[in-house]
Amino acid sequence: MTRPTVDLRPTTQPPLPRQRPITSFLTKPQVIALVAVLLVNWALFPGFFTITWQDGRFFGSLIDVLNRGAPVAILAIGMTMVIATKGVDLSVGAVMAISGATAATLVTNGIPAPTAVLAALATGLLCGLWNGILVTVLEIQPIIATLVLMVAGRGLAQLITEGTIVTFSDPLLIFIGTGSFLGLPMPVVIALVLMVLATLIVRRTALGLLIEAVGVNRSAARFAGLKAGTLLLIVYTFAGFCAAISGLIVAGDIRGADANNAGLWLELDAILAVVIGGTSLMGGRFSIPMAVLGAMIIQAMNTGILISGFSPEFNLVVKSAVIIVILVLQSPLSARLFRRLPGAPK
Amino acid sequence: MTEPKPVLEARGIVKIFGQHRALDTVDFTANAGEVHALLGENGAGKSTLIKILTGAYQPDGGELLLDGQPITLRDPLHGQTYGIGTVYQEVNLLPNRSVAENLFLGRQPTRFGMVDRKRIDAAAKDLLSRYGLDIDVRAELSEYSVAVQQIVAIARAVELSGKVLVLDEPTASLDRNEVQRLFDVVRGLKAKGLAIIFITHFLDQVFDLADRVTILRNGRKVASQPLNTLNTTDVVRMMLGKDVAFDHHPTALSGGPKGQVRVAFQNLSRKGLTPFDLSVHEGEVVGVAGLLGSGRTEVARLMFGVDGSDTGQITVDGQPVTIRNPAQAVAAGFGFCPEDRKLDGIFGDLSVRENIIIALQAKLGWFKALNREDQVELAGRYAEALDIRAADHDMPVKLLSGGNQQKVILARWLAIDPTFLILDEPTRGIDVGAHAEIVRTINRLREEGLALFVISSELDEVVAYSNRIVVMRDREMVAELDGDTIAPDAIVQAIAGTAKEARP
Amino acid sequence: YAEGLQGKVIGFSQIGSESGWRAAETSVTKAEAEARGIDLKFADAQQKQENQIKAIRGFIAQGVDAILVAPVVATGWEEVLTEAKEANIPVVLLDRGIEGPEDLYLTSVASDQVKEGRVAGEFLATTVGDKPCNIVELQGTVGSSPAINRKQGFEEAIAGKANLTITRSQTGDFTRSKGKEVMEGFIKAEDGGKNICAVYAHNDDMAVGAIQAIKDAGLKPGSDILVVSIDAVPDIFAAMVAGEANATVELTPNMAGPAFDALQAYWDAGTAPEKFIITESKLYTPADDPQGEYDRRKGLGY
Amino acid sequence: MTRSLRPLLATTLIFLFAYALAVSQQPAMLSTRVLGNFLTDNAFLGIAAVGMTFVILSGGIDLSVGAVIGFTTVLVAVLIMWLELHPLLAFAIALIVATAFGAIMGAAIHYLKVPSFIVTLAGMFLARGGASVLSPDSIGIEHPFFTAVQKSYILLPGGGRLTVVGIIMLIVFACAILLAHRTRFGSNVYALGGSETSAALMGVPVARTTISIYALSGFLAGLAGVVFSLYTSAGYSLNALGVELDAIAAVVIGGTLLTGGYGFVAGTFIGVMLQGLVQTYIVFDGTLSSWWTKIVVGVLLFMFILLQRLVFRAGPRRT
Ligand SMILES: Nc1ncnc2c1ncn2[C@@H]1O[C@H](COP(=O)(O)OP(=O)(O)OP(=O)(O)O)[C@@H](O)[C@H]1O
Ligand SMILES: Nc1ncnc2c1ncn2[C@@H]1O[C@H](COP(=O)(O)OP(=O)(O)OP(=O)(O)O)[C@@H](O)[C@H]1O
Ligand SMILES: [Mg+2]
Ligand SMILES: [Mg+2]
Repeated sequence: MTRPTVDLRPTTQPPLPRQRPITSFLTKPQVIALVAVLLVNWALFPGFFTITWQDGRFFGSLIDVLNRGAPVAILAIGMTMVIATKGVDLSVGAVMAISGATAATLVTNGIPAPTAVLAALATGLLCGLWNGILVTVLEIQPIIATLVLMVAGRGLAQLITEGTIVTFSDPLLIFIGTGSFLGLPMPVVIALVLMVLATLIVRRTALGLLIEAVGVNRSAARFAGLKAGTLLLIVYTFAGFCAAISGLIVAGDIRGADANNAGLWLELDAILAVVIGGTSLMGGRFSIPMAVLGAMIIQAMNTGILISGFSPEFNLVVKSAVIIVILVLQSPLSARLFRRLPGAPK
Repeated sequence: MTEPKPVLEARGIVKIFGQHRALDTVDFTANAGEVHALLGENGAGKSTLIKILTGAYQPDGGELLLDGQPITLRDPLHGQTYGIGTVYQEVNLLPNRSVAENLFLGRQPTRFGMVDRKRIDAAAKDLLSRYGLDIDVRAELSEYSVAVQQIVAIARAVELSGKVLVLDEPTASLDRNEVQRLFDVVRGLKAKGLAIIFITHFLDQVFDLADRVTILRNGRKVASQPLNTLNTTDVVRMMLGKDVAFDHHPTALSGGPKGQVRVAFQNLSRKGLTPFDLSVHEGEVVGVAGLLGSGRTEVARLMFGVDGSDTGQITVDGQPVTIRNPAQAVAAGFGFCPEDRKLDGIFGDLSVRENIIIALQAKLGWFKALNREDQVELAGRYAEALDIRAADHDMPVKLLSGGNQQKVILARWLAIDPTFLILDEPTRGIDVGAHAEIVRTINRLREEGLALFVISSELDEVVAYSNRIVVMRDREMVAELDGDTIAPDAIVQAIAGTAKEARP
Repeated sequence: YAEGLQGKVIGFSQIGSESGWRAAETSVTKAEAEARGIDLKFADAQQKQENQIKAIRGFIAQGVDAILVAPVVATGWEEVLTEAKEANIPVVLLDRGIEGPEDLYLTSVASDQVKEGRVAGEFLATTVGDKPCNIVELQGTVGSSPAINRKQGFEEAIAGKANLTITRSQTGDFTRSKGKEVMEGFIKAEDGGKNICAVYAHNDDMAVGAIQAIKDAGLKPGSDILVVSIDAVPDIFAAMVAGEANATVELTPNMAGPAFDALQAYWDAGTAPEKFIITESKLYTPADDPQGEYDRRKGLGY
Repeated sequence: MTRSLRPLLATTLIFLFAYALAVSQQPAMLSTRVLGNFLTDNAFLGIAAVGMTFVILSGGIDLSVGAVIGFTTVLVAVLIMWLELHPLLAFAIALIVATAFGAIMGAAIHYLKVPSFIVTLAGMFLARGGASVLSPDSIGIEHPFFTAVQKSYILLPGGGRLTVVGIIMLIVFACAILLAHRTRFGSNVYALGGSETSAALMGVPVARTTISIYALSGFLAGLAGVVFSLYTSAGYSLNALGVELDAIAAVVIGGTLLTGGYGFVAGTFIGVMLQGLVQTYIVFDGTLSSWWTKIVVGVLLFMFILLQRLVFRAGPRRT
């Protein structure tokens, strides 16, 4: 047998994504679901797709969907990788509150905004690291490990703000939440950049594969010489970092840190987005862009409910109905039906 | 012999996975009072056929008949109600439940609606004693070795089989004594008129036990006839579709260790495991023999850093190295094919290609990603070198047959260009062709200067490639054989030593 | 203050800290207790009634002298308050009433939530006059009693006015961010906000969010779209200073003060207080020295 | 067996130790009154946690329990107050609805192959939404039956009360312990948690068991809702918000592994009591602000898990 000598050429072409024809992308259940939800919105409100240019930025319901979906999309980017390792992070909502509280409190105490932002991101990293340590070093099951911070984190955030809504008028923080770049709201820009960067980092390096390997079989990963613990630490830390960004956006958006309500229950939306995006809660294969798409589906649905004029008692019922439809669409059962359709890809 | 009486019959069975025809119009008949061996290469479709016969899969074509009546089996439970008991290839038991419960799940005796634990425990103890197993049946199954689990699975299936007993590679992890004991049980059942279907890659066992043989190749039946009309060469030829230069009983290697010391373990120990010294040279294979539970796997895990050692030093090429976890072992150029493939080896949902390159990738680090071309090339090379049969290297490895999965793990370690390779039962569940291939590969690797540490329960096999053999008993290295002293008989004597059996 | 309450142990079961107003109520209560020398046992229920019941049971087991409760819902208090009564511990309800026999509690110190809504509605009605006006409503948490009552009061106030209609109504969960998001949706759905003449928010936090949404849409809150809300937290006065809010109805965070006074009178002189002590629902507009109000409230823990 | 009993033992010891510690700080906590309150106040949580235990033992999770409790209270209130049914009839209807709801979720999990986390999350939205559609407003229940139930309790020496709801919880635990450890159904639940494929190949009726497990969880959540409505005499759509997380925490603190297959119903009981202890202690202490309450609850949760892990780790590893 000849020994392989592996020469390491710089990766010129995208390494993993398989060349799929655009049609197969369009027949993905997620894409169909998104289009369907958007069409329903359009039917409810004919001006839904209208986008105008106003005060140097785009303006319209579609932009609102992107803008309002951005925080959950950012959470979902971090959450995707956590879920890919067979974990879950319930604390992201609380971490959002902590990060917003940190930035707002520092800024109102006269600390320069860039420092405050960095500090907020650092707290997010720390929170994520804490989760990671609980999961790897203490080997606590992820749901419970992150439940600790979910419960205590909101308390910490309130400790920072002393229970009040800390209002600020710092232009940098406000810009993060409500500014615009090339006509797009900053949250959208941040989410897009983060999505592209995270996808590139994960797919151009070996990280993505290694994360998937850990998620598929942690024991085998150990036997194959993978540093599973370090990977998990990184993944949870990154989720904390994403949550911190989201927290900054949400605080900047309302010009204040609302420790009690910022990010409340958003962890569930983020998990839902990831699952709708096709990443299994059992770990393994993941896709960041699809998770972001999942977040957009959820937001399109929320926006649709808002403009539909239903009375708010029906919100949750409508939401669950849409989720159920998407789940049924995604299930193997309907996949089998789909394959029978002429023209659908094998 | 009287006219054979068909019990379970399959006619024109077709099973399609995706675009792959795993079974193509296969006929199969299991007769009462007959042991029917089902043979074929890895991936030939044996396990798939079994799963159809027992109700785990639904066929895409063809029909099943039980005692001449057409039946449709919804699921294994349904199969059980017809008296079809099965041991599937991968041990399919519940690691979290007690041994007794594993034996009686689904048919626990109850009193006033409550499960009668005492009776179950007593019955389980009684049942296992027939297989020479005297263990605490209330302990969790996962506390026992693979071999014990295998026996439990067999005992369970035998109890369930009123008409048909299906054994898919039951002997893969058993030692000689246990195999003999199992065969005694099977012969007893045969005498009672059961139809027994038996899959194995050990041809001598086939000739020892079976009356009739059916051979599959690439999902098609190539032959089905009484065994007494055949000899080994015929069988192998039909299985592989060609003649192979196959030396079934290769002679021992002569000559001791070659080259310099590659790795040396000094005074390595762990709670309960007697400290040992061992050095492996370049171009040397150290074989390890011993009974089940004698501590062979434990030594391998210790060497690879899976379990932490209490004492001891390790040197590689004269340089001391620290190995506290597998990552450090891989960095030191070690490779390890673990015994439990499903649990510690394969990444079921990842592709064949990714499974092959993963260790290399882990060794290279996160930022030196192998690009797709390199991956394809590497995977292709090793798949070819080890003759891995997969329709496509992008398919999930869990869809491969058991033997091919084993080869994928071997390929993974070869890909890192190791200096020292630990193989724990590398040929378990591997077909004759591949078996010979792996033995040849081990020999070739040795010739190329690799140092190997190979654990195997097959004495013939150990003899075929080892320069030196370490014998273990009661978690202690008790003997070392080398050069001309290596012979199956000598090993058996060393193993026998004083204690007969060493089991938890 | 007199000796009366010095050294008394009083348990306070608070709902939680879900809004700035609630935080202010907690800190005012603590300050009032401290000023009177009361040993206040504080229990936060994290918005859950079951936690409040547990807390009250704990207070009873501990043998406190009196119990203050800010009930999260109106129903479901009979059993536990009966227990308190049997233990001879007087109970004072804060900021919301309950359904049930009145002899279960000493008194209830609360605002009239329906009236708050009515005051807000009447303000809008007089401000708009005869002009047609489409109102959008930001409701509180679905099912919460302030949301229900403030909606009812507002509707009562505008009932007779044909020119005033509520065109859209959604929940903003009492939070700024939801208030902003919902308002954004309303603006899009109502022709870029041109069809909206006023927004009525069930609390100031949602109004603050709505103001930002209006500004983001290029409209002027306070003039293009009138903003009316309830609570009188500092930030709404800041908005008034900037001319971005038109009115708020005060809900005082000092519910404990009257409660303590009632307890003192009860213990000192044995006088049973009035059953319902209604706090004032005062309307504030930009004419009422918003800057001064802002400064006065800033330190209260909102 | 002894090995898997270890976490149960650990949890019990931790509880006793924590209780002793609490009593040393707040001597008033050592009374039958407090103990009686533990049972009464945590009855609905305990009952829901029993259902959650079965779900988690089978390797799933049920996020809908809190919402089902809330929904049940509203349904019961609507049936009694608006339709003027007798409470017992209303309870029966509510229990049937809750059980059917659980069964449907179980069927969706099994047949659609969607993770339980997501199915039950959708279930949670649906039940909460359904409750607020039925009546966003809280509905007080006035019925002689309710008053009678609330007035009946066993007086313990020392002034403690063993109430009807407390007794219901104890009965549920007793039955559940038998169900989990002494019946074929129980074995099948553990089997599913150990390995679904193996269980299927060993002849466990996977579909039926899965559906039964979620139906059971739905039933117990419904029962918890009934208990909740007895406890508060009211139906309210926002009742029992977030109780699913408390239930999960109780189950896990009780030593059941979230990955399924290992654990004890009795452990859940201790887990529930531990949570009650923490809350009672915080109330007795009475000095914690809103945020410190959250932090302390989180830190204590962490400490219990940590202690448990340490005890767990001390045992021998599997080979
Ligand atoms: N669920 C599945 N989906 C797709 N392909 C499958 C599936 N199960 C088996 N196969 C394929 O069917 C073929 C037959 O597999 P099977 O497991 O029956 O082989 P086998 O004869 O038992 O081999 P071995 O001796 O290695 O156990 C293989 O090519 C395998 O990859
Ligand atoms: N950490 C440990 N503590 C106690 N006993 C142990 C420990 N590790 C292994 N054993 C026991 O030591 C014995 C050696 O097991 P090991 O798996 O190494 O044997 P083996 O020779 O590889 O057998 P097999 O053929 O079953 O793989 C077994 O009886 C096992 O139960
Ligand atoms: Mg097979
Ligand atoms: Mg071994």
